[in-house]
Amino acid sequence: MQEIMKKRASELLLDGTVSRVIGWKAGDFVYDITPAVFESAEEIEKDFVYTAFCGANLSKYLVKESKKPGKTLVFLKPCDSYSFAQLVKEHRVNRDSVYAVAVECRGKADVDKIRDCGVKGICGISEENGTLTVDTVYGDKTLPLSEVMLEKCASCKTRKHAVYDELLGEEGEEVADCDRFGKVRELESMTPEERYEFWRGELSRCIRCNACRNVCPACTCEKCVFDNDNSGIAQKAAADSFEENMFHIIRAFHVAGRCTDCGECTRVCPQKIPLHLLNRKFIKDINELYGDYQAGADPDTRPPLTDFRTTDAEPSIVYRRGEK
Amino acid sequence: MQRIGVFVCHCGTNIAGTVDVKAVAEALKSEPGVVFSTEYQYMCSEAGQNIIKNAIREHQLTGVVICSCSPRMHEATFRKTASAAGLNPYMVEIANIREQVSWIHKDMKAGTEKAIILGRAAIAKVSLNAPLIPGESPVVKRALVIGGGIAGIQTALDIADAGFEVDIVEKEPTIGGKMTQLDKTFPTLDCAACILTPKMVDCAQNEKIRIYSYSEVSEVKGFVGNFTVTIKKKARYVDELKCTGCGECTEKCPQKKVPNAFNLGLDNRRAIYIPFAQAVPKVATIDADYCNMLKNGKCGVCAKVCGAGAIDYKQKDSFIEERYGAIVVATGFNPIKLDAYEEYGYKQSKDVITSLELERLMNAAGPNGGTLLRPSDKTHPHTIVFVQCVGSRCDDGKGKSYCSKICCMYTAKHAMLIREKYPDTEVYVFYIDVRTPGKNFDEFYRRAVEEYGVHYIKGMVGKVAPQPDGKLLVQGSDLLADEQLRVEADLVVLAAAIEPDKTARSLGTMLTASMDTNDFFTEAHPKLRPVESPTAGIFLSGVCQGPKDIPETVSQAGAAASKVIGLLAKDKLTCNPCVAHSDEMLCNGCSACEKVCPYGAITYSDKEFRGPNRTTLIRRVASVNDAVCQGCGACTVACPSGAMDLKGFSNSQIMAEVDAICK
Amino acid sequence: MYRIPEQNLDRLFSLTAEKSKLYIPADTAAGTAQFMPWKEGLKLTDAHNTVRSAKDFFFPQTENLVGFRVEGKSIEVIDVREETEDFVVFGVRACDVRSFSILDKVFLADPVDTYYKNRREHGTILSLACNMPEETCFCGTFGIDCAAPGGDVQMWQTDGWFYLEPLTEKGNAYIDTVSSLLEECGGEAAAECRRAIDAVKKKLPLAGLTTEGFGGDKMAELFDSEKWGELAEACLGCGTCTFVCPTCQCYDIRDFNTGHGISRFRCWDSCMYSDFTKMSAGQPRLTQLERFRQRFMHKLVYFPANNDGEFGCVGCGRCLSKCPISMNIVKVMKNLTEGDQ
Amino acid sequence: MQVNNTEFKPKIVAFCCNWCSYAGADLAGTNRLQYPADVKIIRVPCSCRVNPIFILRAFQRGADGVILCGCHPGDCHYTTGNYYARRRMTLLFSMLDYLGIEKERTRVEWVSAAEGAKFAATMNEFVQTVTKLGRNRKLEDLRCRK
Repeated sequence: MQEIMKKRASELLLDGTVSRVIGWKAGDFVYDITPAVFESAEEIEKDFVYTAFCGANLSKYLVKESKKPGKTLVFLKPCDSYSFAQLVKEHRVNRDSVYAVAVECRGKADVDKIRDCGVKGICGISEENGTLTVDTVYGDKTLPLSEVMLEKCASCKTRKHAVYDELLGEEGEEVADCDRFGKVRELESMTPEERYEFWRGELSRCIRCNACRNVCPACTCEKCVFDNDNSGIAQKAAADSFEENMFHIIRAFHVAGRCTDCGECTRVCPQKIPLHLLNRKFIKDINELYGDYQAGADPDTRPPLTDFRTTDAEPSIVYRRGEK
Repeated sequence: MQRIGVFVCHCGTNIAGTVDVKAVAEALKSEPGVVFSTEYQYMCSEAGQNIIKNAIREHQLTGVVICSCSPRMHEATFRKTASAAGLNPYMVEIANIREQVSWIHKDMKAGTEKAIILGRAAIAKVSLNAPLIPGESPVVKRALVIGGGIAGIQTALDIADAGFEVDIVEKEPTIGGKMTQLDKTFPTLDCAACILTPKMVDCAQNEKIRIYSYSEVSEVKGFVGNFTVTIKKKARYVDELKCTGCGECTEKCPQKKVPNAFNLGLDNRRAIYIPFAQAVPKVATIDADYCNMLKNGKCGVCAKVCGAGAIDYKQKDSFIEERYGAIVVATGFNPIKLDAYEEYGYKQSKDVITSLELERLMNAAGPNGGTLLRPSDKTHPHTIVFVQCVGSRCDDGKGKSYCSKICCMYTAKHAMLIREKYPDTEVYVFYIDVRTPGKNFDEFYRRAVEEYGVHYIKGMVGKVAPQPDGKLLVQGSDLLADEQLRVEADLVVLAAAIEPDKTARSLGTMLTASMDTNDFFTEAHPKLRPVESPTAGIFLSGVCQGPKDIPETVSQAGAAASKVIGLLAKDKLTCNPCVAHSDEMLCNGCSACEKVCPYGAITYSDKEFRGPNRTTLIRRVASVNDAVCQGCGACTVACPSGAMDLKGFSNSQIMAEVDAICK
Repeated sequence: MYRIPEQNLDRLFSLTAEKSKLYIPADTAAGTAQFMPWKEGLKLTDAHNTVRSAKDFFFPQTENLVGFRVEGKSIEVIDVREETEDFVVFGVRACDVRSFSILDKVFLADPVDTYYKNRREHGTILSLACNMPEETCFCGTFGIDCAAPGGDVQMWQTDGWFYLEPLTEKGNAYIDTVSSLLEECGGEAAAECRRAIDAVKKKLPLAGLTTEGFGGDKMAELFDSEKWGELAEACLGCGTCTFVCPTCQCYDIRDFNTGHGISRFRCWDSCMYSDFTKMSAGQPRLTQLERFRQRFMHKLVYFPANNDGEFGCVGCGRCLSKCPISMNIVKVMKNLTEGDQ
Repeated sequence: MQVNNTEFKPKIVAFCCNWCSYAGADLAGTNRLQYPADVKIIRVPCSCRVNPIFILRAFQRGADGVILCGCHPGDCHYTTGNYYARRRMTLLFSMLDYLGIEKERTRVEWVSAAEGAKFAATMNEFVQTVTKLGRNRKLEDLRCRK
């Protein structure tokens, strides 16, 4: 796959179809891959990679890159393509200046999960047929990819792209047995007290590094309300547990109906806070109350929070839920 | 820092009875920013207002807080007071310590405490108030009426009568609309043409009214008082100014096989035509789909016979741009297509017809010259079945959920007319309910049943099956007798539901006027503002707003006209200054605000901004049209970045109130 | 040198906690390691290092500086400083131990930051040698020996024993408080452990990384390097690297209106943020490139320029494993000197 | 924690839309219908003006309950505002509940200008509910406590 992508990217750069390519660049340890902009076939040849560690969603870089002259090629995994479509829908990315190349994906690995298996001192990792061989300072280890996948890949909803100009590899199918709301349901079935304890435990670890926000393709405000001193709610660090709650509730609310569930927030959190559970709660509620909705799936439908039905449920439905 | 004055009103004993007003004035005196605080018996009295005015001048107040009755009562009064003393009227805030304190709390201590807190909240808010100046926008003294049916005609006539110029845009070659196709009208049974055509002529002759027939609105820009509308005049290949309407061409045209749309395809007309004798304007139109000259250049008969030289085969669509102060939508309705109702055999049998087709069949100017004959074999029908609610009050997804309102009455009319003219004809009406609210309506219906012997059967028709002998076997149920009925009918008439004209949806988008799921235009308030769209300057007339009969349409048309006249009578519009405002530096152009704006007040444009290090950035940003925005604030919450804020009720003001209350 | 068997660790913790507050690195519910106040049953983590560094003990993420009580129009200044109690931090790695001396250079230099000084005086650091360094470790680059971690007491864990060697007065005082659990011993086992670690250190993938090409005298050439653009390109502008970094010491001072007064507090700031060092005239570093460059120039050039050549990095490797886009100081160093070698 | 109900006075913030609910509150006043002084009203043009941030802000500052009142669906002065408010608040309340925060502390109630009695009854009932819950501790900011 990597070689096909490199070849195609070089071709398109050379024939002038695109002026730059957003892709993934190799790092020092196999897993530390950095998103990068390539402007020549030589750069592609040298550093471009597409491996089990290319979890990063490249679509948000288009906000900046697509404003540059010429077309920008972007490689999109299925989940990334929804983020891209949503960005186009919200006029954040100019569709005409992007050449979207869909690439197949069978799930990406999470190096933290590899470490959680007790693997230390990772020097190299190779993948073959779903098995990872990890070369460490302290010897070799093999692990099945399926056991160390990123959370977002373990609960992958579809391997089919929302939109693209060109497809490389095989187009996948929707994942029929995906149960991405399982954990949300589990939390819903707890008592409020248990839920409160759960979330305090998670959110109290937050260091307000803003990685979740800054990586989020739905968070593309020119200036976030939490950074804007004039907004009255600016915070730099969570000085009280309230501020931890506030930041995450409002952030989830601001992306509600727009979040494609790409899972980047959870992937990048240095404190491993399962932030996707907040977004998925909104998605689950929206699906149940206002009909199934997938952000980024189509260019025309109104996001649920800028839409309504006269027959919508009353907010009091919240009180009735959970009563069994 | 603001210099705030606090004025606590006793309201006689209304407030002072349960609130220690002196304590309130004293407590609020020490709030940050407060430089003056006092109380008085009646702040709204002249003496009270003078206290306020004097304090504003003497203490150079920049903000005023009145602790008194509800702002809904006296906000306007105190704003005027402030204004008279040279303070911007929007620097006044009211703490409601009567309706919300003294009148509902008996305990003096609790009441006084709450009054102080409400006063603090008002002080916190006024500290963040900014002077607001209402904008003004000029009013173009001309109205546009879209649609030239009875609704549009009546609205136009009323507006013109008040002395304002008004244009009618009608997409058909003639004005008149659906009513021209009707035979008689309920409940008076007078002839539709007799009451409509004089009004059409009035329109044509009124020098204040311009008629753009065979035209459509193609673009709308601007806002209340200031719309710029592009009207597309479709090519009719006849010079309207030269054509005398003599009709010579329509007799000589060799292309005779054109389905006559005016008669709903029940007979044919020529390729060049005048829809009917009393058409306004009485000008011929060439149907380009059928004209041999236009299709293959072989004919030219009409040009040869036209004494006036009005035929112009080279005519093209032309566009006219006009400015208007107000726009009235009167786009009317159409019966729904009955394709989905196979069970009634509408497609299989020529003798299953819609009610509107029946109107044409019975009309003296119709295809049979007013004699009711079956379309299939031109014989007299002896048994006629009417089926009600075809596509109305449907939950099956095939039809409309609403009641079309007019069908019960026109069916009673049809039944009555038929029984009167052809007493040997049996008439059956299958109905779910007969709905006859309206002056003389129920009496009319009862006459049909009692005097004319029309058979009303409560129940629905399950199937209409054409028989080999040309009869129509109608199978239905009689719910009252609890039995299945089979009627051998000669003619079946379906009361098809009515729906908004297909052009309404695209027009609604152009006007940013909201519509419901059925494509009826939404009124600004269902009870209190029934003829206005929520979008300022857009008014609604006739069925485009909801099903209604002729008298209702005419009265609504008049109401819409009076609203338009009220608007056009003003030279300038004063805008509410408490409107949304977009901070372009924060806006990311996502369009969320635009989607929730009920007034179409938000537009987007690409603007240049200074980027870092002497670069230029082009960004899509929102801007709010102050004249159109009504200040609801829906956009402010839809906006995640806080770029959109509401003047007078800003985020920081509301949060300051929250803080003051919770502290 | 003293020693205590591993199975007695809980007793050591318990005894330590009787005298002062004790923090140990332990696992959170999510499986990440962080320093937590010890309580009965809390176990030492198996993880190599904590996500947040030990700098939190002396320079917490948020800290109240002063308060103002507002009543009507009167304002009263309140000293909000609370008495700090003695505390012991167990299991600090060599890199974090070194970070304290870097922070000292900033906060204890004139004018002395009394908040920091106060905490520093009350803290005793028990360091632990790294038996199994991660591939992301490169403390050796900055002359740090993870086999001899330093602090008030340095420790080795080997063959079922913890070996403790006090290095300072505070260290001796600590040993005294827990001496009932310790037995005196020779230094052989610890020395053996050091040799084993030294062998591992050579195998680490970043063992060859040097500071050559960096330092206070490299300002002009590094600042103007064309490579910054490419390096900063993918940076999200989040503060992850800054906040997990043991040596980042920038903070912002903010006022919080409590409704009945003002709480003035400081909190960590990040040079990666767009409003970092914002002044009335605006931000001095307008693009992410400039902000990104600032962070690495500070650690590799400006800091050594002002501090006798000491680099502002201790090679703990946290930014290597935590950066959302896997850009880090190692990649920056390698890239900037790529053509030179 | 057990709260002494006889002494605990909850802080309640009520956001009322100008056209229906604020007028409804006025009517309650005109008719001298009593409800506890713990309720403090903030006037907003429309229920759709209420940002979830305002609600959290109230809790931060020590409110024990927040209620939003607007025109009945279909009667909004601005035609559609309360429909948006309805969706926003439904989702917000559901999220607060998901975080384990007592759902009874938040409420939306549609009160028309004619429903003074409903306004008073709603407030009485809401104050009672919140009083039973006791002080808001899960969503308060300790710095704001006096």
